[in-house]
Amino acid sequence: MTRARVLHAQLHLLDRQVVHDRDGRLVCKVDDLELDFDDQGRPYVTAILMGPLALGPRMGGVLGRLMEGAARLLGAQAPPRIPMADVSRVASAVHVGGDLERPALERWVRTRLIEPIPGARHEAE
Amino acid sequence: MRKAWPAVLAGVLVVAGCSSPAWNDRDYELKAASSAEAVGSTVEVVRLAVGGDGRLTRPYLKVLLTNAAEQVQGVNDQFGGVQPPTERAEQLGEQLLKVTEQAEKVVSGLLMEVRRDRVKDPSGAVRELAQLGESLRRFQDDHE
Amino acid sequence: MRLSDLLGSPVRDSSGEVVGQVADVRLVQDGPLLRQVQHAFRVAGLIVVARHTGRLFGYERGPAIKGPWLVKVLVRALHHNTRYVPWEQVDRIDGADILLRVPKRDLAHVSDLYSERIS
Amino acid sequence: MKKFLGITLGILTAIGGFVDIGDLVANALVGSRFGMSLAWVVLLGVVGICVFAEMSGRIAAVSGRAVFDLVRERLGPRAGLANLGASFFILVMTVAAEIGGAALALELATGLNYLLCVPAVAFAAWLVMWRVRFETLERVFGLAGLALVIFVVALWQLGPDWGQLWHQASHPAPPQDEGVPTYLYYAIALLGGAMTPYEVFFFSSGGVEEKWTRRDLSVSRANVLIGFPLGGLLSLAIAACAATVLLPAHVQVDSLDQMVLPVALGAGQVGLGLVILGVFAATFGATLEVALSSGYSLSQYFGWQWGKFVRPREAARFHATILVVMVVATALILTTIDPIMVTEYSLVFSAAALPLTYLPVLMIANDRDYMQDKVNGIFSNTLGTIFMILLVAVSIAAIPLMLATKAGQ
Repeated sequence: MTRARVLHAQLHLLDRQVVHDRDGRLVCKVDDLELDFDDQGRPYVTAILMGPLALGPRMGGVLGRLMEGAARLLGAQAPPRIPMADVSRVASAVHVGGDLERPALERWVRTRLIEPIPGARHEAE
Repeated sequence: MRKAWPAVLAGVLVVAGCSSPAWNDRDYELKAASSAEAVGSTVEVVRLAVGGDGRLTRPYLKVLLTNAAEQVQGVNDQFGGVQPPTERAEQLGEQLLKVTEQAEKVVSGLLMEVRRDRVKDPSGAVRELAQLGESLRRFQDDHE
Repeated sequence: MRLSDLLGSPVRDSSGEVVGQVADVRLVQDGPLLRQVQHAFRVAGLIVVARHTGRLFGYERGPAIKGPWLVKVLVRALHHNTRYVPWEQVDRIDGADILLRVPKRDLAHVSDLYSERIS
Repeated sequence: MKKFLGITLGILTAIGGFVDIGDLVANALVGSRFGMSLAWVVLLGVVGICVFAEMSGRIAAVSGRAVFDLVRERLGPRAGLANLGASFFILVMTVAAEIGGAALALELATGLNYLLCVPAVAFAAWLVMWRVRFETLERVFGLAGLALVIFVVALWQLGPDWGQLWHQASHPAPPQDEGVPTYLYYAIALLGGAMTPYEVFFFSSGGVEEKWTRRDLSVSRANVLIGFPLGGLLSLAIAACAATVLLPAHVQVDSLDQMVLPVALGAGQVGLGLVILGVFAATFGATLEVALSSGYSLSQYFGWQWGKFVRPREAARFHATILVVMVVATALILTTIDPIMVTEYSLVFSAAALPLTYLPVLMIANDRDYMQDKVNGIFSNTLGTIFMILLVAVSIAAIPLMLATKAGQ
């Protein structure tokens, strides 16, 4: 058996770009990681967390609270998560598979602001 | 149309610390010297442009003269607004304003000519501007 | 729990003396199976810095980042007594503090992680 | 020809750095006050930006990550946010100034008040960013900006005293009537202009837009080695023209119309036409470069989908950022603040933020996890370290010098 892969969480995972495998779409940053304990009481990584509710607490201070508060005001309750089982490769970016819902802000900006402008659905010329 | 410009320039000069009240003679003298420098710089630009009249387009010359006229006017308003602390300073200020107000008149006169058609007597204007520039520079050198 | 709950937490040894704070968490991919396809990344240990300020920028990993020389020397000098604490040496997490079951002098230096591997 | 078109990204990037509206006037001002005695700063700036742009281009080609990805990844969310805040503020101010600059160029061509041109310029720039392909954009405005080569021609026609220009350039000290702090202040402004962070934001993101891979490393290098020295050459030619015509007349340049005067005197009406075209193309190109950079940096910090390689609806937050920046910048410039003042201040502020951008680039260019076998060699690392020390010194000195000299008065 090959030696198990070793990563440093802060250095190799946190704040890296998350890229979708299928179409190369940029998804988010690794804003935080979710941990759980196995049956021997040792923590392991279960999911990537994203969005203001994950980044805000890490940022701390007034700005962090502001970020969290704004997200909660808009109806978010928990940060969106990507299960680690969907992670296919960790390199200069974290590659993930599976079906992902687009973030609320992206959807809102898209339908309210960008799509009404002519040409939003076309390739550039 | 460009009424805002002198105000902007004045604002900039305030920020740059030029329009604070003059505390003493020396301070006033330095303000006079830097005003002479600013007007002198503009006068020389106009001299070069008018001297090369045949090579410049009219819209360009018009823009250049408009900006120059506003600049000189701005400096004059600015310096004229500073209270001279003593009588000696007052004389100095009047001496300078005589030259800079002359410069303002010449530049705006040239602007009128260009707006109408073109500079009527380029070589005469160049001579006059050169004289103004010379006396402003001498003033600056004497009082810096 | 989140990873950020561990990062920056103060670490105390068995006698209650402050060792430093968590700068990074070492993960090894030998945890429980996730959806029967791959192993989870398990927390293998903590990298603990004595100093409150500054990041390690990856210069604790011997072979992966070598230069530039001056930056490496500066970062290493700033964090010269950085320690590695295997998870087995962690006793419990008490509020924000992480308590160890060994005394400070028994802790390994972070550079041992890599000298070990080379031999 | 195709090979030549491949380097327009470097040319456009360099134009935005060396001859955008603030630098056009700053170079002429420096030439008219200090002659060529600050030429060494431009040369230093060319070397510096080449070193770091090469690294960021190489990182983009090998790993697909652009500069602000690296800033967030290596500095973490807090220091990254500090850099983002400072950079974004500077970017918005600079977009405003560039729009103003392009409008001023139109004013010089038509005599129409520049404020009337501002909305049209801003709308045209936004439309280009919304609809035009990245390659087309970079080619059209990169090449049109080359009209500024007329400064080199004009310098020739002015028949300057080359010996004296050389004498000034080879004696790097302030002239008699200028103080050392003022001299250093302008040195920092020129270096800040040459090495503005948005050049590497734009250059590395542009590499990703063009889908560079390892095979394009030589393209990236050619872009760097041709584009930036060309920008430096233009900037020196502008200073030399001013030193030839305006320095002897004791003129201190402070506006665009004064800055193009030497060309008009040296190369006549055709020259005047070309220089106005060049100034317009350079400032319009810089508008695009800076506005896109604002979208790139914000999106890369938060991990949003960005880029013109996808349809606008796929990168909604990126395009929304650009739209908002353009609206705010237009409103700002319509308040009649002087665009040239704006960039001169922002140059100095950006000088203060330089290390926060270039340090992560230098670190990641050494990281084998990113670069595999393409990590920095001794040459890049030595130069990179020297410039890092220099930039730290500059960033500490920038703001005190600005206050001490009342912004170079």
